[in-house]
Order: sequence, then structure tokens, then C-alpha cells
Amino acid sequence: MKLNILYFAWVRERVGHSRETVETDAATVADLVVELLQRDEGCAAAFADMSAICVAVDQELGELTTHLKDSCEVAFFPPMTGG
Amino acid sequence: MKLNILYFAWVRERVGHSRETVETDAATVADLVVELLQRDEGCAAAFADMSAICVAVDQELGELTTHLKDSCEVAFFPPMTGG
Amino acid sequence: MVTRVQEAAFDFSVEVNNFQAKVKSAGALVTFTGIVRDDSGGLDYMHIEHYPAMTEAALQKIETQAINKFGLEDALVIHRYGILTPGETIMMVATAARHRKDAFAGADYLMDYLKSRAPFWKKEVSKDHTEWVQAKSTDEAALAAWSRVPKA
Amino acid sequence: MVTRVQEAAFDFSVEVNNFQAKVKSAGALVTFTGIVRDDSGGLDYMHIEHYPAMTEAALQKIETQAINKFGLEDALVIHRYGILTPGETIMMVATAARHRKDAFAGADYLMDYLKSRAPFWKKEVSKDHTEWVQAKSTDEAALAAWSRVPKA
Repeated sequence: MKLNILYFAWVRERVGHSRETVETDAATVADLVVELLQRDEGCAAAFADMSAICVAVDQELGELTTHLKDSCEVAFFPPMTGG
Repeated sequence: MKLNILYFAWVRERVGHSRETVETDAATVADLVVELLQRDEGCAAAFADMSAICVAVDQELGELTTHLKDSCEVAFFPPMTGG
Repeated sequence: MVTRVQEAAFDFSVEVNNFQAKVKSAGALVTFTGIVRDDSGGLDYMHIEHYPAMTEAALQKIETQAINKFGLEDALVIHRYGILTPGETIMMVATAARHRKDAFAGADYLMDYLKSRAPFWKKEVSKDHTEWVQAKSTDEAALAAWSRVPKA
Repeated sequence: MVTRVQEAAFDFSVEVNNFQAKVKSAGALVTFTGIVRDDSGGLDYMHIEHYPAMTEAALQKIETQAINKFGLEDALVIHRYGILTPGETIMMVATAARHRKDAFAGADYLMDYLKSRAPFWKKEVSKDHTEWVQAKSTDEAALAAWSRVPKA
């Protein structure tokens, strides 16, 4: 299936780009992170400490265990600092 | 000695005027209230429940036990409702 | 630090702009505005009486306490008296602080003290009814609670 | 209820006037303004990034929660993104309620949630240094505390 992945703030800076479409069989966010971690150094640096990263699936905050489905939008970012 | 007395809000309405100068030997606020209570019906109504009344002596909040001195300004009023 | 007691209406926008222009190192600015409310739908006006010789000093004392307690960069209090109709602005406070929580706490503290320690009295006048606004027992309780808040 | 996410500066005065004009039954109006602070004296600008597809919905959700929890008459949130220099206004909230304590609590609650649940990220850029503003552990603690506050 295809996923749209977005990166924000320092996660984006480490990964090296702000969005991409990937072809994957990852069933959960955790599966996807494992795939990304192995891809290159930038991704490895971005996802080295998952406790420092938040995820949203289709614009709703999720967890490592959140399930993914075809064409969904997955966003990775540091804890938000609004206000 | 002479005292300047001010009345505010419903205390003023019951006493019937907003300020007066009185000649008195009252040593404390309590002494002065006893004198005023006996003066007329308006004062009696105003000071019937001293727990509902506040006093300031020379613009500082006081108590029934606060001492009075010549020419000081004594103000009686209900609890404040600023803001 | 600005404290004003006046009968005339004031322009909230102008006051806030002037206030903000003076506080260069603040990251947080909180304002409170009190407005005459017409709960019954029959209020003609509110008459606010005050104790001129005492009011300004009382406001300054309260403002200084708030600035010291919460380390505020600055604070502003404007309070009106006289006749005010529903929808009119009675008073405002503004606080500026480096951090958000201090600005909020400072404004909240100012309001609690203005409520019970600033010599104003409000009378609500309707066609067939006149009533002095009464202080609530919770007003004094609110002041007591601040003594349990540690200094900034 | 108004929620706006924009790059352009906004006029606080105009926003508050429009907000106040719509809330006829409110007796209390609280505003918060967040301003870019330059603690080190060397900040060139702050770059605020956000997640466009998510931001507006997140702000609306937070605003609705605040209105319901504190029985607010109305609430307003405006948040900017892009490049902001020291002294510029980042964002504002306004709350209107019949009573003072609800207006204060509503604004405080909005700010706590915007801080940790609105998808914005701030980068501080100085001549020789660039740094992402980090969330604090106290931010999450602040949210947890609101769950202990009873509904209005």
C-alpha cells in the first residue's frame, strides 16, 4: 500500500525532506518506523529516540501501535510548542 | 476632639448624609459606633449589624478596636465590591 | 505602573497598545475587562460610588503587591465610577510578564484584591428596583487562598 | 467561535473590539497575547512552522473543549506562523464569560492546550546559533491538572 509521510521541525531537518510517498506493508506506526530507521543515516538520526517524537495518523495524534491503512497520512514531529 | 466621618453606599443612605464633623470623646471606633447608634433611627438602622460594616481610619482599613485621634477621618461602608 | 480612577469611558485598545509599547522584555500579556451585565434584562444602569481619598492609594498598593508577588514586568489598573449602562466597560487590568503563568496569576490576583479591597460600591438601578451589589463570602476566601501561593 | 491560523500580523485592538461586540451577555473578558521575547539579546527572529492540514482542526477542538468546560459565552484563537521578530505578537486568545473566574480559567486552559496540542514548532534563529524551542515536562503536567478541575 501507499502512505503519505510528513516530517516537521527537527525531524524534517534530520530526514532531509518534508514529505514523501512510500510503498510499504507496515501494519502499524512501529513497523513503519523500523523500515525508516534502516533506510539511511538521516532517518536513523531522526528516529533514534522515539520517546522524543510524536506521530499523527490522518491528522489525529497516534501511538506506535496505531494501525495504518492505504493512502493514510502519517506525520512525525517533536512535541508541539504552540502558544 | 473633632472627627470627620464619611459614609458610603447603603450606610450613607441609612444615615441620611455622606459626611459630617462630630465633637466626641470616643477613644475607639467601637466607642464612636455606640454614640452614633443612639443618635437617631437612621444611624440605628445603619449600624444595627456591625458584622456587615467595614471601617477605615485615615483611609486605612481598621477594626472596632482601632484608636481614634483628633481630626482623623473615619469612614463607614459595606464590604467593597470593586472590579 | 499605571493606576487610574475616572468617571469617563476609556479606550481599551489605546490603553493596551500604550501598555504593551512600554514592556519590551515581556513574552506574555494578559488583560481583564469587566463589563456591566444585565442579567434580569431590566437593568437601567449601574451606579458606582467610591471613596476618592482612599481609592488611588488602595489601587496602587494592590498593584505593587501583584508586581512583587509574581515578578511582573508591569501592571495597569483603570477603574471607572459614576453611572454605567449595560455593555459599558467598568474597569480593566493588564499584566505583562516574561512567562505566561505569572501574567495570568498576576491578573487574577489583581482582580481578587480589587473586588474586596478597592473602595468601590455598586448599585444596580432598574425601573422598579434598586439594589446594592453584595460582596460574596467567596470573595474573602479568594484572598486567603493567595497567601498559600509561593512568591515568584 | 473564531479560529484563525495566519502568517500575517493581526491587529489586537480590532480583534478584541469585534469579539466584545458579539458577546452581549458577558460580564468578563480575558485576553492573552504571546510576544516574541529576546532573552539573550541576540535573537534575529523566530521561525514558526505548523502542520496546515491539522492546525485549524486542532485549534477548533481545543476551543470547543474550553467553551464547554467553563461555560464560556465565546472564545477566540488567532495563531501566526512564519518568521516573527522580537516584540512581534505570535498569537492571542480571548474568552468571554458571565463571571470572572470562568473567563480566566478558560483562557489559561486554552493556553495550556495550545502549548502542547496545537501543531506548531518554534525555531529561534540568532546570528551564530539556531535552536528548536523544546517542550517542557511541565507542559504535559499542566494538561493533566485540568482533568482534576470540575466542569462549570
